This record gives sequence, structure tokens and C-alpha cells, in this order.
Amino acid sequence: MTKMTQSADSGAAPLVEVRNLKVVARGEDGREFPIVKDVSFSVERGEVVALIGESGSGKTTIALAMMGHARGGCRIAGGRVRLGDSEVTALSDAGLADLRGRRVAYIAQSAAAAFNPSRTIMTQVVESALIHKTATRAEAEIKARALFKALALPDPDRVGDRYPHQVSGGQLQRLLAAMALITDPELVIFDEPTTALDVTTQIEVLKAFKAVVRDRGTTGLYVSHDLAVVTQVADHIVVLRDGAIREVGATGQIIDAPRDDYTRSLIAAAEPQPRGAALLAEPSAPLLEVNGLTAGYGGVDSAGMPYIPVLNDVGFRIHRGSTLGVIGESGCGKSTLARVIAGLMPRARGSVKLDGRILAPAIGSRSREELRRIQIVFQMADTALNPATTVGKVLSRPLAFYHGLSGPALDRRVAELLDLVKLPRKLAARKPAELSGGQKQRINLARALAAKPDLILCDEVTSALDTVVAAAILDLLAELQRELGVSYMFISHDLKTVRAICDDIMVLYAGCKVEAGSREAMAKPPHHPYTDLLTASVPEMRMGWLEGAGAHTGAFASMHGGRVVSRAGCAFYPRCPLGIEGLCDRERPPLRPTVRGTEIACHRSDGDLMGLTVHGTEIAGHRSDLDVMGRPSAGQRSPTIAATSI
Amino acid sequence: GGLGTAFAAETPKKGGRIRVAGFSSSTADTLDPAKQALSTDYVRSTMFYNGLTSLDERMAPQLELAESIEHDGATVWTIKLRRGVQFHDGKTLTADDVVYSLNRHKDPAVGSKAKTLADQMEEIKATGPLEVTIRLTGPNADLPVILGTYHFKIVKDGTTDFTTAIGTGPFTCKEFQPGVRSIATRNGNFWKGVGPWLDEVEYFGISDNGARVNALLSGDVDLIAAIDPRSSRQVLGTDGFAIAETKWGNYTNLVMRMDQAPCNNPDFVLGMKYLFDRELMKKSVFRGFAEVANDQPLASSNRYYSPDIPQRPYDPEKAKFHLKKAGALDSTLQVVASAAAKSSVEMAVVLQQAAQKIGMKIDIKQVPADGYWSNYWMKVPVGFGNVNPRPTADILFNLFFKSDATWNESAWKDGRFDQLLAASRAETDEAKRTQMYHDMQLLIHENSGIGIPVFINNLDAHSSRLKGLRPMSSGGLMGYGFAEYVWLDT
Amino acid sequence: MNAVIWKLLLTRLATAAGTLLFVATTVFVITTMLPGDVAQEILGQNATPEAVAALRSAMGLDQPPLERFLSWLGGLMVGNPGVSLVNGLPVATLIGERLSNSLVLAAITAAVSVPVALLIGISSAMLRGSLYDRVVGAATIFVVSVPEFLVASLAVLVFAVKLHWLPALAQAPQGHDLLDLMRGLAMPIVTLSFVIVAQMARMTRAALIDTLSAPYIEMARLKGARPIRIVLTHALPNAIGPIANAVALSLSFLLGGVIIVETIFNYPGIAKLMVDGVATRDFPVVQACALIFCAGYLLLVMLADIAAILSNPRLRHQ
Amino acid sequence: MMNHDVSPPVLAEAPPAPRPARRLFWPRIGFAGTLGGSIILFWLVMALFGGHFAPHDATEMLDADVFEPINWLYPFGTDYLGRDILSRVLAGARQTVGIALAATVLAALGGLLAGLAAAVIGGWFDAILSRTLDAMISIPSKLFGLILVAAFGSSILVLIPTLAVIYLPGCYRLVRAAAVNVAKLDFVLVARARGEGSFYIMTREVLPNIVGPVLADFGLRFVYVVLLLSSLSFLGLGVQPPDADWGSLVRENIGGLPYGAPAVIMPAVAIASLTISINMLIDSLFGRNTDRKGAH
Ligand SMILES: Nc1ncnc2c1ncn2[C@@H]1O[C@H](COP(=O)(O)OP(=O)(O)OP(=O)(O)O)[C@@H](O)[C@H]1O
Ligand SMILES: Nc1ncnc2c1ncn2[C@@H]1O[C@H](COP(=O)(O)OP(=O)(O)OP(=O)(O)O)[C@@H](O)[C@H]1O
Ligand SMILES: [Mg+2]
Ligand SMILES: [Mg+2]
Repeated sequence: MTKMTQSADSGAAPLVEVRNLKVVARGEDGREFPIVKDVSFSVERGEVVALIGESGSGKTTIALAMMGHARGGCRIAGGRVRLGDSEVTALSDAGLADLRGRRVAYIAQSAAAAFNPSRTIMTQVVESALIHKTATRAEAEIKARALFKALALPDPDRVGDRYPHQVSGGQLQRLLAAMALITDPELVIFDEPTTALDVTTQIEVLKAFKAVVRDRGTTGLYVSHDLAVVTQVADHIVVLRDGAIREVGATGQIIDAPRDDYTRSLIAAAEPQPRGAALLAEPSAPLLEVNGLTAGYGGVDSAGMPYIPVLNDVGFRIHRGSTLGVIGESGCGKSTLARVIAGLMPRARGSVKLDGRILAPAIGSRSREELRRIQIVFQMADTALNPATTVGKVLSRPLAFYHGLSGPALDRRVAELLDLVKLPRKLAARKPAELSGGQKQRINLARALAAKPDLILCDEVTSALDTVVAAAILDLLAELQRELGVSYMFISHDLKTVRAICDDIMVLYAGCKVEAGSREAMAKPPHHPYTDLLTASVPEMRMGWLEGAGAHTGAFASMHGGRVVSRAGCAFYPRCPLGIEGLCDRERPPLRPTVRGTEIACHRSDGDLMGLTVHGTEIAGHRSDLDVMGRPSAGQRSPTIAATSI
Repeated sequence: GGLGTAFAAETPKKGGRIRVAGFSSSTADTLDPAKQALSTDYVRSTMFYNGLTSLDERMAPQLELAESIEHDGATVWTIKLRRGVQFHDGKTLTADDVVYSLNRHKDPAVGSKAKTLADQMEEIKATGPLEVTIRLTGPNADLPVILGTYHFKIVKDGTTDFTTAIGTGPFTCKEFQPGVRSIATRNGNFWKGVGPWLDEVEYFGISDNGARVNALLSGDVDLIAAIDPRSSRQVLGTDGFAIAETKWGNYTNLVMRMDQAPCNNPDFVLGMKYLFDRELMKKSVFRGFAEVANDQPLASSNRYYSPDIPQRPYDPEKAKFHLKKAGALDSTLQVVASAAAKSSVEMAVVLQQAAQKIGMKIDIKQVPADGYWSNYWMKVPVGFGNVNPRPTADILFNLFFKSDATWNESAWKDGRFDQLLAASRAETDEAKRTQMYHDMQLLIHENSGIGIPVFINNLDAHSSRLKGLRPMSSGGLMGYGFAEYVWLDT
Repeated sequence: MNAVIWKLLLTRLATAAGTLLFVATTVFVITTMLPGDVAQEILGQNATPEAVAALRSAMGLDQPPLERFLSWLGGLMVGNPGVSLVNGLPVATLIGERLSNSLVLAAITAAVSVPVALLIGISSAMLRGSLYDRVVGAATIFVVSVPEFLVASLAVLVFAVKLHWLPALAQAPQGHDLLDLMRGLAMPIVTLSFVIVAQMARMTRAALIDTLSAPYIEMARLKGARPIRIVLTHALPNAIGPIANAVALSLSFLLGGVIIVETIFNYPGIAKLMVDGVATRDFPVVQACALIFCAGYLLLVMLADIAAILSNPRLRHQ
Repeated sequence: MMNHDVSPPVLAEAPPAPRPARRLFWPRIGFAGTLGGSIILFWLVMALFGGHFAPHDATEMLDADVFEPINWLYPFGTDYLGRDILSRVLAGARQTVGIALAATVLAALGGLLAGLAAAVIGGWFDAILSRTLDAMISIPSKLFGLILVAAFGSSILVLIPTLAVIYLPGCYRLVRAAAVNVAKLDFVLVARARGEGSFYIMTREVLPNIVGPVLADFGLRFVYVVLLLSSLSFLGLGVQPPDADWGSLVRENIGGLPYGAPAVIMPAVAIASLTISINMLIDSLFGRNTDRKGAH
């Protein structure tokens, strides 16, 4: 195993040493199979090592092994893990309890799940400090607030009094980090801390993490499948596949001169190559036509409008065999849109036409054929699978239901589907609980494909996948489109991917359509300020990008709550560098065509928008003249800037 | 402990408080003599009220509130009342109270249990401040006995509210909660002068036999009514406790409706009577605390009991013969039993066993105690009844065996019996009367559709500290009148 | 108290009214359908047709059922549940003391059995699969599966008859100090606890085990929290919903289901009152009792749901 | 976390997929389960052929004393009428196991269907059903019993449904509580979006995920049914003398308690043995390895 001589203080023994780690899992049939095979690596003090590999490659499992923990149904079968002077794998339960949360802390893959819903955030953040008696409650809380500040959390003094469901996903993720850091552990494990976040949030979280790690000299183990992200934070990278190590090296080396060809494929896939425009795109009548769609949650008022409005007058068309990309940050209403189209949620206004025929709002009144033709792939991979049934059954049902398949024919088709989504056939006998996040996602996709639909609503199908598998899935989608002329509504918060595969793109912000147009037209400015922000936020696989990006994205990515906007105004106004007081905060900008043939909802002229290309200087320029217009200065508005300057 | 020890006579001591548990209590508990249904009520009414007469050990009437009773032809009766008897509230007893008390029973709205008996008193009027004259519809020598029964206790003129009891009895009512308890305290100026001995009696019901016995043995109560024979061993096995057995002629009888198949066939009825294994019933159902009966309702303790009717034995052969003759062997017979009719279920099981031996199939249909009397009793072809002894054979026969009696349980019609009954009532010559009763018993024994296998003795249990308890053939707990006579040996 | 709770309260009260009316009607129908009526039951063996008829009209039973029901209902509306048919006492007075007796018994039993059940449930959830867990599990089942009249009789036999430690009969709580009360009610309480502990314990265990497999529990473990802490501060708060529900169901039994205990210990409670009422077809009494049971049940269930909401911030802050 | 008014291991364990099932079932039962299973089996056999093993006629009053202690002739002693208890317990197996099991199954199935339907269909259906059953819970079982005897007379055919009706609401509540939370999950939405009928969703999507709590409840409910059975028999609705279910055996021999008669102990033991083993079996089938949920 390569010793990492590049690390800061060579000579001293590495903080973490993993030797021939083996983890096995018990399947339904009680037989055990390896999920981590003979893994060895080490982590020097003060450096960040990344575990990278496809979903299901055992990253989480290894990470947990660092704390001597194995998930239910799994167990550490061999090898040793040393942390500082203690043999983690040899520790007693009590010993482990002393270790966990004190010397090594864990930031889980899904923050939402990691917080106890019934206790305030503060109590949970300071808990480990109290358990290990590193501080009195008062001290711990003071420290926690400091951390909140450092992690660029809004309202650091009071956010602790809230309950988990009262803060956004990105914030939870950072709070989870605070929870981990409260005891100044020697080792912090980040398990895909940003995978669930949209790019704009991701950037802030990454910057926050990096700052904190740097300031505290914490040693980190960073688990991710996203090379671009890892490039920003890691000193060394460990490439995993099927629970075994493929390559270990310094970040730079892995990126620029990968030795292992799997690594190469990862890197190659990182930049999704654009696919040719759909074949029979324009001429034909639209397959799906949506007009003036308005919907929301929490019941409807007398006027039939929802109490919690989410979608606001959204309209678009999808042509047979083409793909519409829907993009926007978390919570902007993407999934809601999909649900409404699928008939899972009532619509308050507007119409949905399939092949020119209006679709009934509720499933109940749609024909089985209509239902078959539109399939939805849910975002939450794990809740979308019945934990009680095997993958095989999950896939068989639609086949039997829509196409009346049975017997060997059925089994064959199931196997084919598994192949299609690049999963081993043996998974058919497993239950969802035994699949990794990404594997579940692919099962969901396969289930949708089983129906042979005309339109698939893909809600973040690739977000949880590593570049290779993601690329494979995207290829698969394209292939199906070519062969069967399937159409997609491709929901994502990853602009890069959307740009690569979609014929048309629609940008949502707070439930409103802020920009839309064909891929080509969308390639060049003018853009809606929000689209610009998105573009700028997509991480690039180049070291130091994050720092560079910080300059401007940070500048207005996080001006949450800085300004107020009436419901009638432009939702983006509070974060907009070009916002015009008295106009943008009063009137909602109408959709207007642009010189490039796209539509944009903005009061600013194409000219103004043209000016807004992604360069710190220009933004600064803008800001200064905005300040002339008497708005609070950036310094106050942007916590991130404050954070980076501690 | 031991049987009968409590009956030894000693000189009574005054004072003390006892707790007594009857075998039932419900919200139907009442202080209205007319409405009394259960022994619990009788106990209370004998504590708080008096009758014109009362019945002694042998059910013979003794004068109580009446000073003298005269009659001509047993039809018109003149009753003189004691002077200076006071109700608990100080009012002195007058003829009006008596007239009111007796007349109440005839008013349907009162819902008196004794209405049928009272109806024969055609006219009741006060013929003086302390004299009442009663004219009957026909001669009845037994009126003094009837007046001694529980329902004819004397209440104050015009009483309609019976939430408490204002009587002339040995105890005054301190507390009464239906279905919970009643507390009686000694009546300071009780007209009899002697007794009662106890300062206070707390009386309530514990319907569960085991609980009742345990309450006694744990010292929570001093006297309990009607224990299950099976508990006798437990009580006698613990020293400091005793059992008082009362032979009183209560019986649970097999009722065969002679107006319905299969009982309309005399052979069937006779066969069933032979099928009673009376000894076994006495042994295993009543643990010996019973008296083998002979299919007629008068127990040996009764003064008209006829000793010379041959005892009908348990005779499977004869039974088989008759039942075969009646063609009952090859059909299944359904017998209805219920907890309402004491021990009828067990008796049915014994019967079933015997039947099995002679190849006859009996299905026992156990039905709820609730509503048994209104829904099953005397309605099903073969079922059970349970009859408490009546103060006089005349009343008993009139109620249960006269052809047109409402409760002619077996729908048995026998002209000769009816004549004898009518005659015996008017008959004042004791010897002749006795003979008539003997004949009637024979008729019942031979022909009626009633099978009476055993007379069930009543077992009360008490702590040996409690003295003065004597058996009374009118019922357990000294014919429910224990309170006035018992005393505590401290 | 917040909006959610108020909303729940209001809707519940509304539906409760409906449910109670439903119960009243059903019970009335049943009681009228039952063969034999109060007149017959009062007269018992002496029920000659004419006597019964007379008594009926005297009691006003000869009016059409609907009329009787409506007049009863009208009375109830103005807070008068009518008078008992068998002894003419106002139902209110009949129920009054007995109800408080029942409530006292129920309250103390709850106070004893709920903690015990929670203790059992929690401990066996923590040690699930262990020998302790299995033994305790079997024990609780054993305890329920022994008929309560057997338990009660045995208890009396041992503690009252043999050892003379406790009274065989339960005293109704009247002016006793708490100690007497406990002594007097010890055995009824134990007997009743036997009946209800098992269900609560099992549900607690199940609910806890369910929450114990949540990711945030794993997280707590990774924070180095010890098992006790994990169960008490992390799992329990999230399991309150189902536990409260189980507790409510079990406790609702304590009002109506205690007939055996009341009989054996001669404790004048409301269950026995109702059974008497049924036996004598005294429908105003039966009605009143049934309504009380139903109301008690609904109340408990509602409290359980409120507990569930309060324990769940997401619901609390809607 | 609304899925927290679910009781037991809702999403935890579920029956294994059909194909692998046969191979996998046994290893999971474990010792306790096997023990429980075999005791149940024993009683089932007794329920069917108990009569043949009985040393005496279960109904004959032998000329033995009543409440005899354990002895060679009468292994479990004799009852309050001097009948052989062993024989009566064996004979009672048929009544108890047969009726109680049938009734419990009926109640469970009814509650299950109603509960699932309420959860899946929801809306008014749910509201009305819930209120009605709430009301039913609070109508005392004695009234039910009485009215049913009165209406249909007493026979096993009436008894079983009666018991079922009395216990259905409780089961319903539990099932509904569990099902409501499952029905909210995405995979149910998926099924709806596919156009599946309510019945399919109830039985295939929701049911497998609440099997655990349902069965755990079933075990306990069975106990209650056994006990209620005896008190109904006492009312006259139900098993008719001379036969007797175990509960009734205890009841009719309770008088033997002061004499420590096995006549009262043994039937109680029989009840306990059966109920405990049923619960042991269920626990070992579904109560265990709920900890498998960990993986994400
Ligand atoms: N409880 C379990 N039982 C059986 N197999 C399991 C269990 N948990 C995980 N696995 C398997 O172990 C492998 C590694 O899982 P793990 O969660 O470590 O992958 P991962 O790299 O974290 O994937 P992802 O990026 O999707 O989170 C996967 O193939 C998964 O199917
Ligand atoms: N069941 C619900 N009740 C109330 N509000 C909801 C509900 N589900 C979602 N919302 C809100 O509706 C808005 C849109 O939700 P939606 O899931 O469509 O966002 P999204 O674009 O899919 O975000 P993400 O990228 O995180 O999936 C969010 O603000 C969310 O808080
Ligand atoms: Mg993972
Ligand atoms: Mg979404």
C-alpha cells in the first residue's frame, strides 16, 4: 500500500491505519457475502483523504468501519483499523462508545435521517460533548453557535432552538457537521455530505467544510462519488470498486494522471458528452402539453387555490422522442411538477394534455393505458420501493399488470431489465434494505421502463449515482429514446447533465418558470440571473476551483432573507444582483422572448443581462452600483464572506 | 369448628357490631315489603319491620303486632293490634297503618309480589283504632300464616318513599344503598322489650361463593348466607368457624310440560322420574347436604309430610322400559338448564349420564340466568324450575299444582286434586286435613309432570363468636330473621 | 396548547357527540330487543301476565319505544339521565358514588401498572432477543392468560385467608387515608394490573424496537451514546405515539371491564351496576353506564392522540 | 415522523420472497419458535384426536371423590363432580383451540380488511368506519352476548362470530394505525400511479409491511378470546355442558382452589401453555431481527 509521503509531517505514524479490512453482509438466506474485500489505506494527521467509487462500492461501509460500526445485517469480518494509539476493531462496546463522537465523528449521508425529529437541534448538536464530558452544556452551546457561524448558517444564535424539520436540507447537512465537530475529534468522516444538495447550496457547504477543516486542522475522510467535488476538498484519493481498492494517490495525480483504467473511466465520464438532438423533434404535435399549471399543498381555499402554493402558472410542451430538462434548486417545485403531471396530486389551475387529449387530474379517472404511457421515477429511491418485496417482484408487477407477462417470459424480462440498468441479476432475490442508495435508484428506473411508457418523468435519477453509472444510465435513456422514441421530463439540479442530454431546458425558481428554451439557445447569454448563478455553481474538476468560485457565487448565493419581497414580486429578487427596488419586489416579471429565442421572466433588458457574465469583477461592479441604489452592503448580507474571513 | 355447635343455647350478651354477607345484591334491592324478591330483602324487612304474625321453626304462626286474631268460618277475620307499639319515628301503630299496608298489595301499580295472595282479601277495613277486619273471598284457615309472610310486613300509613325504612322492627335503618349495603342500628325502644342484642348490623351481598367464604374466613364478615356445599370442607377445616344447616324444603325440579310432546305421554314422564340417580345427585352435586325427595313438594320437615308414599328408586331398567314404550330412546331429548335454577346444570349432567347408560341421548341446553324465568321456565317442553318452600302446603299447592294455577309448571290437570285442595282449605279438623294433604302428595308423586329428586339444604357459615343462630324451616339465616336473636360472645 | 391541538379537540368533540348518540341508540335497541323486560324481571316468578301488564303501564313501559327513547334523550340533554326503573332512584345518584369508586380504582391501577409496563417494555426492548427478553415476554403472556377470577381468588386465599395481611373485601374509598386505601385496594389493583400490563408492555417493546432501527438511533450510537441514553432520550420520545395508544386502549378496560374484580372483592363500582342494569332490563341505568364507558374510551383515545402530537414537533408546529 | 403511531416493527420484517422461502424459513424460527410450534402442534393433535388419548370418559361421574389430588388413576385429579380432569382437558382442547382460534382468526381477518381498507381508501369511508367501531368497542361484550343468545339461540355457529365481532374493533384500530403510515409512503403512490386497485394495494403493498404488528397483536388477542369464551359459555352462549372449554373448566372448578385441587390449576396451565407458545412462535417469526433495517 502506498505510504503517503507527501503528507505534512512525514515520519510520524499516520493517524488512521486500515489493514486488510473485510466486511460481510448477511443476505435473506442467512448466507454471508463480502461487501468490503481486504481494503488497506492510511490517513495522515491534518489531511483529507477521499473515498471515491460507484454507488454500492462500499464507501459507507468502510467509513462506518472506521468507528468499529457495521450496519444491521453486516459485520466486520477481518482486518484491523487503528486510530491513533487504539485498535478500533479490538475495542469493547464501552471502549467504542468512548471513541465514537469523541475522537472520531461521522457526518451521515442523509442529514435528514440522522437528526432525531423530536428533539431540538441544539440538544442534539451538543449531545456528544455532554456524553463525553468535554464541556458543560453552557460552554458547549457557545461553541456550537461559533460553529454555526463558521459553517455560514443563517441566524446562528437561534437556529439551534429549531427542530430538524424546520431547516432546509443544506442547512441540516451543515448542522450535522457542527454536531460532529463539537468535540474537536481527531478524525471526521464526511459521507456524501453534499450529494443530496443542489449546486448552489453545495458550494456553500463545501466552502464551509473546507474552511472549518483548515482552521481546526482536522483530519478528514471524505466519502463521495463526485470526482469534481472530491477534487476540491481532498489531498489524497482512494478509488474503490465492488468493495476493493483500485487506486490510491494524491489528488492531483489521480485527476491528471490516473493509473487505473477504472479511474480513467470515472474521469472521462465526469464531463458528460452532449448527445445529438432528438430525431423526430419539432414537426410532430407535442406529446405532452402543460398550460398555466398551478398547484400546491395543504388543502385549497375558497378560490380553489392551495394554501401552500408551490407551482405558479407553469407551461411547457414535450415532443415525442425529445427530452425536457427541468432544473432548479431544492424546493423549487420540480418533484411537485412531476407529481401533478402523473396525477398523484391535484392541480389548482391549468391543464395537462397527452397527445392533445386532456388528462383527468386524478389517477382514478385516468385509463390504465394513459397511466401506462406516463411513468414516474421517484426521487427518494428508498421510500419508493416496497421494503417487503424482493427486487424481482418489484419489476415483475408492471410487466404482468400492463403486458400480462408470466412464467419464464416474465423472469427473462426481469433479468433483461436488470441488465439494462447495469445491475447484477442476483439482485433480483434481494430486498431494498440490502441495496445501496444508487442501486435502489436504478431499480426504480427499471420499474418505470418495464411499463414501456411513452413519457418518463425522471426525478433526479442520476443525482445519487457516480459519474460512470450515471453516464451509463444517461446512455441507456438516450438509447431507449432512439429505439422506442420515448420522451423524458428530466428533473435535475445538475445543469451540466441537463445541458448534455436535453433538447429543451426549463429553469424553475420558487415554482415559477424563469427561463426556458432549446438547448442551443440556452447555451449562450442572455440568461436569467438565477440561471447564471446555477451555471457558476457547477463544480469543475480542477483543483482550487472552489476558492475561485467563492469570489462571486458566495457573493449572492446566500443572501437568504436579506431582502423582503411581496408575493406579487419576483421571487428571486432577494438574491438578485440586478434587482430593481420598487419594481422587482412589487411586480412579477412576465415571460418575454429574448434575442436568442429563449423565454425569460425578468424586468431587466437583454442588454443588462448580457452584461452579467460570470466574472467576480463585473459582479462587484454591479454590486457597487446597486449599493448606490441604497441597499445593504454585501458585507452584511453575505455570511459566507464573514465565514471565510475568520 | 363443627356442625351445629352454634345452636347450643347460652345467655345472650348485649352489644357489638357484625357484618353479614348475603348471596346476592343488586340495584333491585328494596325496602318496600311488597316488592321484596330475594332473601336479601327479607333480611332487611325483618330487621326494620314486623308483621301481624310471624312464623316459628315449624312454620306455625305466632302473634306479633296482632294481640289477638279471631275468625268465623275462616272467612271473616278480626285482628286486634298491640297497644303502644311505636314506629321508628315515634308514631304509634294504628289500624290505618295495617289497612294501608295490606291494601297496597292489591294495587297493580305497586307491583306487589303478593298480589295473588292479597286478592283473596276482599275487604280490609279498620273497625276501631286498634282493630282491623278482613273479609276473604272464601274460607281460608291459613290467613294467620299468610299474614306472617315477608310481604305482609306493616308499614306506616301512606308511605310511598322507600329510600329508607320506617317500621316497628328491632333495628332502625341507618343507611341503605341498593346493591351496595345497608346498616341497621338497634332500635332503642323495641316494643318486645327483649332483644335485639347487637348494636349494629352491616349487611351486604357477595354474589361470588368463593369470595363470600373467603370474606368469612379472613374475618372480614361474621356470617354468610347460602354457601356452596363444596365449600363446607374449607369452612369446617378452619377452626373458629361453623356451619348452620337448614332443612327447608327448597327444591330444583325437572319440569315436564304435559301439554307438549314428548311429555304428554305418561310413560315418558314416569321413565324420566326413574332416571333420577337421586343418591348420586345428593352425593356429588350437593355433597350430601340434601335430602332425597320423592317427586312431591313437601319435605319431611313439613307438618303435612306424608311418610307412607314408597320412595321411588333410581331404576334404569324401569326407566328404559317406559321410555322405550314412549319411543323416547331413539330421539335426542333437549333439556334446558340454567344457573337461575339452582344446580340445575349439574343435575342435568347427572341425568344425561344415566340416560347415556340406557342408550338415550340428552342434549343439555344451558341458557343465561338473565330472563330465564320469563323466557324459558314453563315454556320449553323439558326444563328446570326452582321452588322455595311456602309457609303453607295450601299456598304451595295453589301456586304450583292447582290445574288453573298460573305456575302449574307441568300443565298437570287433575280434577280430584283440585277438589281435595278446595276442601282442605276450608277444613278445620287437623286430622282430616292432614289426610287430604297426604292424598294430594300421592297424586303429585304418581301423575304430575314434576320430578323432584332432592330437597336442597341451606348452608350458612359463621364465626363461632356468633351465637344464638337456630335453624328455621322458613329459610336460611333463621328464616332471614337472625338479626333480632343472634349475639356476640366476646 | 396550539392550533393543531384545538382543531383536534374540536373535531373530536364533534364526532364524540355523534358516537355517543350512536351508542345510546344501539344500547337502547339492544335492551328493548332483549327478551323479558323490567316488569317481568321485577316480578320474577310472580310475573302473571296481568301483573306484568299493570306494572308496565305503571312504569310507562307501554308507550312506544321511540317515544320512551326520545323522552330519555330529552332528559339527558338537560342533564337528567332519568330514574332507575327497578328502584325509582335517580340514575345520577345511583351512578355518582360508584363512578367515583371506579375512577379511584382505575386511577390507582393505572398509576401502578403503566410504569411497570413501561419498565418491562423498555428493558426488554433494550435487551431484545436476550434470554431476559424471552422470559419476560413469556411471563407477561402467562400473566394475562390466567383467568382473572383465578388470580383474584388465589390472591384473596393467600393474602387474606391464610396470611391475614390484607382484607378480602375491597373497601370503597370513603375517608380512608391513602395507606388504608392502598391496603383495601391492593388485591384488586394487582389483579387488574395482571390483565392490562401485558398488552402495554408488549406494545411499548414493539414500538421501541421499531424506533430503535431508525437512522438517527444509529447516529446516536455513533456519537458514543450508551444504550440507556439511546433508549430514553432518543427512542422513547419518538415512540410515545403508539405507546400512548396502547395505554389508552388498556386503560379504557378499567372502567367497564372490571366486573369480575368488582364482584369478587365486592367493590361497588360502575361495571357491576351496568351488569345489574342489564339483568333487570333497567335501561336508563344501562344507557348511562354505556355512555360513560364510551365517553371514557373516547377521552382516553383522544388524550393518546394529543400525546402523540405533542411528542412530535412536526405535528406540533403545523 | 408520523410513522410513529405505528406500533411494532412495521417496515421491519416481512415474509421472504416465495422462491427462496422454503429454504429460508426454518433457520429463522430458532429454539423458542420451534418449542412453541411443537406445543401448538401437540394441542392441535389433541383437538383432533384428544378423545382417543383420554384415560376416562370426559363426562362420566366416576365414583371418585370430587377435587381429588393428582394420583395414578386420575393424573390431573378429578373435578367438582368427580370427573377425570385429564380427560376433560384433552376434550376441552377441541372447544378451546377450535373455537378460540377460529374466532381470533375471524376477528383478525375482519379487523385487517377493515383497517387496510380504511387506511387505503380513507376519507369518509375511514371516518365512518372508525367512529362505528369506536362505538362498538364501548358497548360491553356481555350485552352483545346476551342479545345474540336471545336472537339466535346459543350454538357454536353464533359463538364464533360473536367472539369475532367483540374483538374486531381492537384489531381494526391497530391495523389502521399501522397501515395509515405505510399507505403514505412513495411505493404505495407508485402502485396507485400504476392504476392498481385498492384491494391489490391493501394486500400486496401495505399488508406485508404490517404483518409484524398484526401477528403480535393476534397472539395477545387469542388469549383474551380464550378467556372471554369461558365467560360467554357461563352466560350460556357457547360450549354446552357436559363439554367445557378450558376457561370454563377453570371457572367451574374454582371451588377447588382452597383445596389446591389440580382441577383448577391444570386447565389454567393448559391455557397458558397454548397462548405462550403461540406468542413465542409469532415473536420468533416476526418480532426478531427487526434490526436488519439499518442499511440505507
Ligand atoms: N444491510 C445490508 N445487507 C446486505 N447488503 C448490504 C447491506 N447494506 C449494504 N449492503 C451492500 O453493501 C454494498 C455497499 O454498500 P454501501 O452503502 O457501503 O455502498 P456505498 O458505496 O455507500 O453506496 P452509495 O454511494 O449508494 O451510498 C452494496 O452493494 C449494498 O448492496
Ligand atoms: N407534502 C408536502 N406538504 C407541504 N409542503 C410540501 C410537501 N412536499 C413538498 N412541499 C414543499 O413544496 C416545495 C417543493 O417541493 P418539491 O419536492 O417539489 O421540491 P423539489 O424541487 O423536488 O426539491 P428537491 O430538489 O429537493 O427535490 C418545497 O418547498 C417543499 O417544502
Ligand atoms: Mg453510502
Ligand atoms: Mg424533488
